[in-house]
Amino acid sequence: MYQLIDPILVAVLLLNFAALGASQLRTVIHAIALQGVLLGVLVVVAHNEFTIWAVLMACAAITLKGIFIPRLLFHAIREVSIRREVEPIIGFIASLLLGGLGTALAVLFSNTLPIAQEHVGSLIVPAALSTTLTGFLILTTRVKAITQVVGYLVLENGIFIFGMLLVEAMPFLVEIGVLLDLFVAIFVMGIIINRISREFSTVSTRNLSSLKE
Amino acid sequence: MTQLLVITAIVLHAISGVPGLLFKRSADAGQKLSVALSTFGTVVGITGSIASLWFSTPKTSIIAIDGLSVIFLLPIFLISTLGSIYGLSYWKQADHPDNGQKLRLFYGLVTAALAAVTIAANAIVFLVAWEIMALSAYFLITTEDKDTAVRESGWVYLIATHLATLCLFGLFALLHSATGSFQLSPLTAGAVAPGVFTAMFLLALIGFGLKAGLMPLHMWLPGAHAMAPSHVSALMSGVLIKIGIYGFLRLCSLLPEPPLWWGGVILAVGVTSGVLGVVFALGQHDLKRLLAYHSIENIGIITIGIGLAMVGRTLERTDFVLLGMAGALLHVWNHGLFKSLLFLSAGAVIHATHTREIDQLGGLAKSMPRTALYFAVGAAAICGLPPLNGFVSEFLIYLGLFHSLNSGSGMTWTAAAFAIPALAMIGALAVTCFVKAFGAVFLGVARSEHARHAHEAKSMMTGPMLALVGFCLAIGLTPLLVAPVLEHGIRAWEPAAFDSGQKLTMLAPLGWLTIAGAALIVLITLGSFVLARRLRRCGVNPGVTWDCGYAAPASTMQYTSSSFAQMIVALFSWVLRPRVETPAEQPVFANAAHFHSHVSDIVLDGVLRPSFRFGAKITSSFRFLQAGNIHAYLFYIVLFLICLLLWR
Amino acid sequence: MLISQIIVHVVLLLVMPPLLLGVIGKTKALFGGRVGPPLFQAFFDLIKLFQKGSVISSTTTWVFRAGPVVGLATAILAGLFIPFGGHASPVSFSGDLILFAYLFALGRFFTASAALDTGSAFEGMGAAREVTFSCLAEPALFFGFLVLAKLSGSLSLTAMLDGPMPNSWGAAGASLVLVAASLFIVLLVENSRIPFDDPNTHLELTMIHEVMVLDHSGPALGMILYGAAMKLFVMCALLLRIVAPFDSGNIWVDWGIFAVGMLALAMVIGVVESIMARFKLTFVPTFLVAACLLSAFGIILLLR
Amino acid sequence: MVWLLVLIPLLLAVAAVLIPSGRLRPWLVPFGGLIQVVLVVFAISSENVSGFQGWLLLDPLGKLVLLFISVLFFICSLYVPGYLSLRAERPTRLFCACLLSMLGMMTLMTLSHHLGLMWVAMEATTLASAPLLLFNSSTRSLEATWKYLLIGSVGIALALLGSFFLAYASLYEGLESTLQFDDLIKLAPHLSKPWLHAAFVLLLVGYGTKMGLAPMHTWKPDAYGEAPGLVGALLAGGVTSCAFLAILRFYSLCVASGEAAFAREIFIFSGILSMVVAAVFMIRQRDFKRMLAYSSVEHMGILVLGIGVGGLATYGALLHLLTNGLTKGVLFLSAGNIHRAFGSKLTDDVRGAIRRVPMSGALFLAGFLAITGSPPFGPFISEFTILNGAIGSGKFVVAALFLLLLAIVFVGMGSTVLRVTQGTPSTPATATDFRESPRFVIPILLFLGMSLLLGLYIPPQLESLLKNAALFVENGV
Repeated sequence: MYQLIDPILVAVLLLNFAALGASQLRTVIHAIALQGVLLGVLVVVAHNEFTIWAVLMACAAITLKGIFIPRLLFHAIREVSIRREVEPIIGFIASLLLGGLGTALAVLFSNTLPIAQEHVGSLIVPAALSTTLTGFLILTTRVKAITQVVGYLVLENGIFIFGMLLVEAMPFLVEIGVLLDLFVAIFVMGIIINRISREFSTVSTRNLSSLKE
Repeated sequence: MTQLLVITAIVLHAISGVPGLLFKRSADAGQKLSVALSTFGTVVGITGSIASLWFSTPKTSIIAIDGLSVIFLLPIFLISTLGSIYGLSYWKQADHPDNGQKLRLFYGLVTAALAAVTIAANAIVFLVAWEIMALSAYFLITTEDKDTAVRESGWVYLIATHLATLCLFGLFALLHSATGSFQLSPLTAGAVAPGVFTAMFLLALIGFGLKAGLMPLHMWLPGAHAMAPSHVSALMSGVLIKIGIYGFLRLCSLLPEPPLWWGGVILAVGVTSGVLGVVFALGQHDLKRLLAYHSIENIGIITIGIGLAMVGRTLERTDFVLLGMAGALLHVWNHGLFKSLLFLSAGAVIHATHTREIDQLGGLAKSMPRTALYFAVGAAAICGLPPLNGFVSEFLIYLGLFHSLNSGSGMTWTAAAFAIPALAMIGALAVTCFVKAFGAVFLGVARSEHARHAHEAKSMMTGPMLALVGFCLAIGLTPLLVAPVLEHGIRAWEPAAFDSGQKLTMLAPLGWLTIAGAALIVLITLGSFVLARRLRRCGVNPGVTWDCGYAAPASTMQYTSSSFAQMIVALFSWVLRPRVETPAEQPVFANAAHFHSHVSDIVLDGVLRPSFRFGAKITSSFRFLQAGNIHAYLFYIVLFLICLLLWR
Repeated sequence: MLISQIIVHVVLLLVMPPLLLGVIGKTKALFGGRVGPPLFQAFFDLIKLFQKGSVISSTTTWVFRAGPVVGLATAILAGLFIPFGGHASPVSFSGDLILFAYLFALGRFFTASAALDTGSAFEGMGAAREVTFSCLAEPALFFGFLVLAKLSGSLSLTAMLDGPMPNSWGAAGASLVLVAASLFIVLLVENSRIPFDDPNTHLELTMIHEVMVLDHSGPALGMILYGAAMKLFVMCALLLRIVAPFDSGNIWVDWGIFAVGMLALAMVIGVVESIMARFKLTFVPTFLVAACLLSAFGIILLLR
Repeated sequence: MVWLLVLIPLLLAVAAVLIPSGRLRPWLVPFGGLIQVVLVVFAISSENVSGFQGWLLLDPLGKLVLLFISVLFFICSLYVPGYLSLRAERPTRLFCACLLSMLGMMTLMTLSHHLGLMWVAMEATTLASAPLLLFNSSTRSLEATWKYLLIGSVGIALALLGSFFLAYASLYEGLESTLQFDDLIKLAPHLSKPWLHAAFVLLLVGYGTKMGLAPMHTWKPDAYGEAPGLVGALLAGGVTSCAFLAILRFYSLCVASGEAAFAREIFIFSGILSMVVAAVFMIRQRDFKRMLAYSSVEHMGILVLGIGVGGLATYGALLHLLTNGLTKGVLFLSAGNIHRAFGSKLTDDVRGAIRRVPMSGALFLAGFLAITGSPPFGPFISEFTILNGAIGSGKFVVAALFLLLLAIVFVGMGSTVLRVTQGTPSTPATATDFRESPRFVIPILLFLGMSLLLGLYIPPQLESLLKNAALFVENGV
């Protein structure tokens, strides 16, 4: 089952590009939801055996990343009638190129890090790093608050992937705690987006720059 | 026991302003109580300080009183109390309900802290006392903080004093690294690299020099002295800036084997301060600013003495050390006495006329005869004229410098060769400046309504001045009496100074000064007697001043202080950079014309303000980094992360 | 030191100064082809002034009267520190040269203040000039003292000027020439002689010293004149000892040499006054700076 | 028993939500604060406080920070009832509950010896403080909260990645992969260096974001500027201390693994950088609350600089943690009072605060003097100790830079503070009828008093606490 990890990770990477290149908000959220589901699967695969905790964890991850958060985001879009376009600061092509560059860098950097015997050749580290970078790219180049939440989510996904290396190290309690925190964070962000849209009647962060020097 | 007395005095001074807070803002009772506390504290403190000269007490790790401390303790207590008595009438609580309480609170604190600095035996106590002193002084300067100019001056002071404190941080940290403790105890040569000693010396020179107001670190001094209430100016100029000298002396005494160039640097700084201080004073037409620049000058003179003593330490010439230090220490006292006297009398003038502009005054000797007399004594003393105290200390420094002529070392006597004429020039310039100040303020005819309606100061104000006059005369006429105390101070600074068996009284003919002074007084009395007799015998006709036949001399025809100083200002225009408004070419029938020259401070207004403005402009240009754009913020994080990941 | 010597010193100090003024006047008259006033004219003036009534401006205070008194008193006291000829001065101690210089400063302080006390523009102008020029004259004087102290290795005027002077000419003649020149300039400036000042002009605007005393009259003016003459005398005595350090060995011959020398110096001043025109006022500082440089150069020569 | 320390504040938070009385609710906060202080004092004096198989452990460093946080919280909490009575129009339920849960989470932070748990606690602190920032419910506070939340979350995400890296560093060497701090310390000499370096950098950036080190400080001026003064004091004193505590733990890990030099270099670099950035933005700062935020950035820089210098300076930095936090309490609370009185926090509008609100104005001024290192206040001793450490260890350039930056900061901060406090009181259009009653002043006085006390005298118990903590940081045990 261990050999399933790499195909899943390739899919995750492709979804990164999808999230970067899509112009429709809806598409982006779908991509992220799919990525979340894949990560849930990854948990089981990485554990290499069907323990009850592993399944529980996978379920939690899938529910949260694949279902709950995307629903929340969709809800937000509907609720505050966000326009459907992504509104990038730099163009989609440029985003994609930067994403490619980031992935390359991630691979290069992960090559400089020594890898344990059992993980040599595995895509986990490069995938984790490049997903993290993709998250940062989305965070820094997308105007809408909601896309920034998406970026944060991608960032977290990258870290989640890295966590797969440490399945033994990470007690489930902590993992659950991490997921819970993520959830609450997104939830609070959602609330704030909601209020922002009420106050500013837009959720573009362009309006959120009155606090400055 | 003596330590206990001094500490009691410090505590009494520290709390002297507190009772005032409990009384009503319009009541004078608190003020009287505070003066009583302060007076009592001073009596106790002076007793304790003098006693500690004869009954030596063991040093503790916190406080230590030695001869050097006593030299500085005495004027601190004395002048503070005289000032607070003066304040009874000058800054009456009832007249200043808004800030009288604050003033007295910090006045007591600053006195206590000053005294505490001089007896601190370790760096931490020193720093704490130092900063309480510095901050209290800030609040004293900004007593009238509603006034923008006052706030401005206070701010400049605060920056300067904080820079000084930071220098002291560095200094004491170096001391700590050299000795492993914070005790202010002498270092041994070779304990650390020579570079560390040099760094300590330079930090001390800058840190303490900032407080003392050495040119070019004097930028805070004129404004602060001008803006503070006069008795505060007296305290600041009289003793507060001397604490910088104290600190510098104390530190120098700890550093072993000073290289010759240290002394040279100190001498050069002293000469610069002395000459430029008085030159700048000449350009002023604010009475208190003028006096403030004279403080810079006198600090310069003191520093010349210290420089000589340092050279003496290097060359192991006890005569330089004795004469230089004696001159410097005595000048610390003397300047404290006559400068407070001058500030107090200037305060009386301001109190009576409500202006500090010299060119608005004039003729006050008629309406304020006592104040005028006291000012004249102070002026003569500050110019170093015999038979007053200023002469004695300058005499000692001159003598020391002349001694360095036969030192054999070419370097040092070159130092003397430029310091002696410089000192002479300082003296002559001071005479010029004080003739100008005394003449323009007290002599001639009133130049404005302010001056015309002046009245003599109350006895609470003239009393302290009279006391100071007495001290000036006493030291000037009987310098032998103070020599033992000075020797104690020198012994604390450099114990080796007496190794060769030389004594101050052997090197300096102080007794002759008494005789000469007495002779001078006799001659003057005799002359006055003769003149008075002749005048009575031959008759005196009152008349108007003869103005080449001009029919109606007016007060505006008098020479103003600007005009008086014009030639000197022109001579020194290369450093003063005066802004002169000369009258334009006039037609045959001349219109009203106007001559005015203004000398701004070259360091503050010429260098510091522009560079601060420039710095602020540079920093403002970085504001775009924080423009409210969250994307940029996140980008900084990534960037920083990548930088650190690539660190090694 | 003999009491008799002190008495001679004091008598000379008190009596001789007005005579110098007479000699100067006579010399100038000779040059001008006139007979000129008698040699003792200054004495007559003084006596007359001390008997005249005075007009004192109502704007003045005690300072106005203190000026002449202090001016005279300081000059007399200063005269006691300076050795006349080869004789020790009555009062002499280490560092008396400092007191000597500062006594004149004290006098200046009060005469200038007295001038300001009248409230007259002219007198203010004079006072300003007087004190301003002294700012440059003082360093020059002290530069001179430095050279003398270095050469003699001592710090009292008597010891500096008395014994070693002849030897010093051999050792450092060049320096002494420079110092003498410098002191001569200082002397002319401080005593308001041509070419720096003209006591006899009728134009107040151009004067220095004389304009300060415009308002003084009667005994007060007499004191001022006397004091000024004494100052001239004392400074001449200083200069004389430097340029003519002759000792005959006999005390009384030395007094004679001194008196003759002083008269000769007065004649020199008279000659200078006769053959030179008055400089523009603005040149005075330049000359004083030059005087400083001359004696400073004297020191540099010693540095070798 | 150790879990009580965390649980009681949380239970009280729940109580705050449930309690119906709006009058009683604010008093729950000081009540909770008091209980916490008592418990903490008790816990500190006990020998061995641990629980959950070493997941929770009160080590010397934790003792110090925990004591500090509980005292800070208690004094701040005294301000709460008065403050909330002023803001009667705002709902207090969430405010009180969040305050108390923040206390619980901060306590958890100091106790946790498990990297994951620590991370959870840190993030929870962020989340609990977000509603506090939003208390004013203006568009500006909304914006501030958004930035605080997003930047904080991103930063903390990096910290999580760093924690994973650290765990991997042990896994790679064939050791048991663990996130438990004590195990990591034991394994430290064997950890993989490249992973350790990368982990350290990520953790520094991550927790540094919460701490507010430049250039991750960008949320600070916005958040502190818009938050109530009380919340500002808690954030600047409490949350930052927690983040610093985390960084210290990773530092001692570096020390244990023999990589101290690397960590110190980075500490010194980022410390100086923070001070520079703070100095640059403090000059001509027109908003006095934002100015305080930059001052906080500066002092965070000083803290890491002190650790970077090491030796004596480590002690200094730990002391500075206390002194800075207490003095920040003075500044934020008094700034809050001034803000309330004038209805503005811009120097253009606010003048003469000493005459308008005498105590708050004077305390603000005193706080400024204290925070800039004027003797005899506490920050003087701590900054001076750091300087001593720098000079004692021969880092003269660092010492010189440190002094220079302190000077610049003083000038920048002073001109703003003096403009606010001195002169004739202005009456901007926004001025309120705020009256300065004892309940708004006593907490500030307490803060100032403690700051002053630490400058003059450090109690021997605290001294030994500090010494042990410094030893712990330097040695990891």
